[in-house]
Amino acid sequence: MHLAAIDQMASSGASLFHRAGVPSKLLMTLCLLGAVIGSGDVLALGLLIVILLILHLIARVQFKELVHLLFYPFFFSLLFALLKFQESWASGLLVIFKGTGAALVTLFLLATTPWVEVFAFLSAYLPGLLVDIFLFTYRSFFILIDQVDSLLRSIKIRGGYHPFNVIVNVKNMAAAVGLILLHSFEISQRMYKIYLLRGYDGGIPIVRRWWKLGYPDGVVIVLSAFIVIGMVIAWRLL
Amino acid sequence: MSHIHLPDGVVPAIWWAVGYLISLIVVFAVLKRVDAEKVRGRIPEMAMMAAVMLITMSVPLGFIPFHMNFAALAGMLVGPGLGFVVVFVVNFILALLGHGGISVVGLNTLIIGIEALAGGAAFRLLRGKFGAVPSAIVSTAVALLLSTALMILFLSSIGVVNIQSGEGVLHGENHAEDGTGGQEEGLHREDTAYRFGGIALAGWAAVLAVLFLGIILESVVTALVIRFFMKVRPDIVNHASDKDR
Amino acid sequence: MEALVEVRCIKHIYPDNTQVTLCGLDFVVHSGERVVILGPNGAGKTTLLSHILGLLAPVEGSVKVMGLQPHKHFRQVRRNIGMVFQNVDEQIIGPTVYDDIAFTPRNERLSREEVERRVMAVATRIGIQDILHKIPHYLSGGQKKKVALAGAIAMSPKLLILDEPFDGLAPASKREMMDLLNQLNRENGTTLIVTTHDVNLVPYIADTVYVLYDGKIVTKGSPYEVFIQRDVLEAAHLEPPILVDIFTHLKEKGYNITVPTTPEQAKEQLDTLLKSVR
Amino acid sequence: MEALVEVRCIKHIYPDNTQVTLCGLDFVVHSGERVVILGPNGAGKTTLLSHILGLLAPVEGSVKVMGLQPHKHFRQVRRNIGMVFQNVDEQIIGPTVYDDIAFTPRNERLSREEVERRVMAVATRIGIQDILHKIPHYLSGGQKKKVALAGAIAMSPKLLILDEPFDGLAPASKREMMDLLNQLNRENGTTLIVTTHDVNLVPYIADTVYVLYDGKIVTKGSPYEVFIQRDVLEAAHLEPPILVDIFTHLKEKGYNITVPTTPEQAKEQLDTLLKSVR
Ligand SMILES: Nc1ncnc2c1ncn2[C@@H]1O[C@H](COP(=O)(O)OP(=O)(O)OP(=O)(O)O)[C@@H](O)[C@H]1O
Ligand SMILES: Nc1ncnc2c1ncn2[C@@H]1O[C@H](COP(=O)(O)OP(=O)(O)OP(=O)(O)O)[C@@H](O)[C@H]1O
Ligand SMILES: [Mg+2]
Ligand SMILES: [Mg+2]
Repeated sequence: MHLAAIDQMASSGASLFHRAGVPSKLLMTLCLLGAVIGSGDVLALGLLIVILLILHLIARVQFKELVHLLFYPFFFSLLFALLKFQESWASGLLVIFKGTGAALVTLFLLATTPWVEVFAFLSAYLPGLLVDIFLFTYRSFFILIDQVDSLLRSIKIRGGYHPFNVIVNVKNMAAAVGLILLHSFEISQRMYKIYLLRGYDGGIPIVRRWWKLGYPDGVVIVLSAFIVIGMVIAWRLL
Repeated sequence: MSHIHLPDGVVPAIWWAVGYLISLIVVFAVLKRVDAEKVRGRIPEMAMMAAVMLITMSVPLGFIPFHMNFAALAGMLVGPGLGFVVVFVVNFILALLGHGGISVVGLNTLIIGIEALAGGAAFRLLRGKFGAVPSAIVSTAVALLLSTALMILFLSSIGVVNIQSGEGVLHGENHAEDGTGGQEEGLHREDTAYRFGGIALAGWAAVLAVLFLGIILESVVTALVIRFFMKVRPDIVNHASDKDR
Repeated sequence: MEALVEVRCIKHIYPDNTQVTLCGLDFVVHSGERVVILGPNGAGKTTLLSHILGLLAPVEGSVKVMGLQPHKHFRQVRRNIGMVFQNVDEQIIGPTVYDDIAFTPRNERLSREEVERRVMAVATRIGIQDILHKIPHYLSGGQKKKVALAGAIAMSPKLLILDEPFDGLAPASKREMMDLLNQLNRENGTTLIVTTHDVNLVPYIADTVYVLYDGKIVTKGSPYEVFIQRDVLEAAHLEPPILVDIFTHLKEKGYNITVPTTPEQAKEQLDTLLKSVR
Repeated sequence: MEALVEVRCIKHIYPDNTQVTLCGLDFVVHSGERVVILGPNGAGKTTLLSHILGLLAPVEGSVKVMGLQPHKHFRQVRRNIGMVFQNVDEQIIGPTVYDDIAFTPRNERLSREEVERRVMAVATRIGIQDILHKIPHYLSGGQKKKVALAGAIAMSPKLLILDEPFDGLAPASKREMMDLLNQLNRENGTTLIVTTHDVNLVPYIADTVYVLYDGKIVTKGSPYEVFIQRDVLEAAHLEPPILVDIFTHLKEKGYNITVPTTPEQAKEQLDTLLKSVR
């Protein structure tokens, strides 16, 4: 469901970062990822995370969603950090910062750019079939999530929700998963026929005019440059 | 069951690069191996399977504190090779959400993809002799054991986990509950209770107990789903395991 | 009559910030009443039903079912409500028709005999006793709707809520469904809340009609009272049923006539009218 | 007029051995005709459409579209047919509305300018030019139907097939959809094949009506011709539209009257009738 929430933010947002083109945002993402993963300095990383949080603030990403989603990488890096904390505080924190920081970077991309646009851009570089799977998965996800919603709702309304009874739940869960899978297969079979009818012969053609750069792109590109330069300077200083 | 959920920045660069390389090679090989026309016809099916996996991973579909990924089921329903591709797609999308690092998508795909490959292949081999439901249980269990072993081997070989004490893995498994339970109020209570149980046991005993329970659960649910399909749409199961894909 | 449901000026905000308000008149349903909700696409009909069921909680305003707030006392309220959703495919959970009807009774931990008794009673009443052991998946659209209805009334709820129950049904199946609902209302006193886009059916199944439009409950009343308010209907992008349209026209022309519900009544009215003027 | 579609006594067997036959009269559609198919749930309407589209192949009987067998000459036939399915969600493929409408033109390898021109023309005609850059799953039900229609007519097909296009639409949206279809038929000569359960709409959108029942095409004719055959309709579990019902009754009583299509015509008829008998 978080995916739906994030996608909603990406497609309804109107911040500078929402308006910037995909190539410049991908460039920034790569720079930021490089900076986060490559960095060995706790302070620099902490600063970077602060910058990232500010970016999220500017893009008006809902912090509730963000906190939920950051929970995974934070918790995991914490686990790995536990071993490192035995060496030193700094190396433990570094692990946590890296894990959480990298997640902040990809989340920022996804919260400002609809998934579709990301893969539309990547379609130029990835094999067509793979891109198609990503795009179909996107549509399928939203069709299915409605169904899952109604199914869970029905189970709840019909009294099939027992938070404390595992056996009943395993049975109900298998039934629910089976039903959803069945629906999904039937939908996919109908969808395939529809694709054929509508002339699909490999490759969902999507055309975007990436080369039109606006001032938001300028800002994003300059930001990327600053990050790279900043990181290089930080390395030099060490 | 056996996500490693490695965050970015823990695994040395060489490892994740190799992970990406191998999993991409497998993905390309699968997509190229069969003729494009055939794969094209299966894309909606693969996409739906991926969507189901995304949803069951990110929604507490199960009211129980386990996080199933149904990769073995994917291998049985869409075929082992295509199942692997589905796992890649799912992992990539999850990584963009911070669920597992973006740099370790390759490694995650290899470890979970094994479930699709082994589960699908074993199911194909066994079902002729033993029938669909027993084969589903056995294949899923085998696939999960295999990927769990692979995960532990990998983590210990890069020195993240101490193979003698089991530290690290246990917490990893514990987290899996948080993944499902943490998002919805009302499920919290179970989680805490369960976590106490986990802490009460120690070291490998706990790890094995948790893993064992998880493997049994996923095998049973997978088998129930297969049984449901055999009742309602046997053609889907037969289709997937008869033809070579 | 005691008020079973009372909704007062609620406001709901969906996760994506879509705001749905339902102000204007209060939505009040009395025990034993048959209520139909009309309104254009996106008016908030389904949203209103979800609030009554306690699936959603309003940010403003109040929802009361049997004096309780449904989202707070979900279990108590749920026990007294049966629901048929628009898309019945997602509502039929059991692997066979029998299992599906038995879903709620079993989850309520009734004894095996009691479950059996209830399933058989409901199935016989709805006329699906012959397909109890079929797999729901293979049933026709009309049969599926019946199974969903059977599942919803298995615990004899006081209140039955149906979201577009006639959608996708052929005329004969529509009539059958209407007859079933009216029979439930008459014999068991089941209160009905129904949404539909088919205005021509409204006179058959409504004591009271509510019209939602643009965030407000713009009017309520008996089908006749509501359907003669042409300006309100037009503003709400609705149309009066054909019979109401024609007969209010005649009435306005000064003919002595009452507005009929069914084509049969209409024919009688016309016959007597034509005889009298001759 | 040349026959665009000809279906003769087909039989289809689904993988689970459900047999569907459609014998009796031939199903013939001429160029520029507006055809409506009626029949109870499970009569085989959707099955018939799938055969015309070439998605299914009959085990017996023949299906010809423009003289070709659709399942054998799938590509040629496909190019000339646009289709709107009952569940439009499954039909919308493009990641944005624009991409979806452009899907077929791009797959036909039209130039970028030509694609743009077509998309804009179709979107303007259907009135969705403002939502071209939206993502389909954030649209309302009515908007999705329009997007699906836009995608179906992007290549200006000769034949447009719609399976229950009015399902789930509020009255105003139904009327809008009907107007769009009639306009397409009038201005571009697009042939229409439509299934629906809403008999009251049939007179507005049909030149010819086919009734399927129990494996047979039991009758065909103009809406009026079909709807006066009460016995056939009753046997097929159908009902005549309310207006037809009432006015044929009056006609049988000996009044000099023609059966109207719209409530407006009906009122006029009644007014003159009442004046004349007075
Ligand atoms: N899950 C949801 N998330 C966001 N917005 C929603 C959701 N469900 C409904 N809405 C929005 O709320 C408004 C009311 O929707 P609702 O489904 O209640 O209308 P409705 O009257 O039932 O329409 P219909 O006649 O088409 O069924 C619409 O604008 C709709 O887009
Ligand atoms: N994919 C399928 N597999 C098996 N049987 C099917 C399938 N699709 C339809 N049928 C069966 O074929 C018959 C005709 O179905 P069809 O969908 O063509 O009816 P319809 O006239 O379109 O009904 P409705 O008005 O409910 O849409 C029904 O008995 C139905 O159960
Ligand atoms: Mg609704
Ligand atoms: Mg149909």
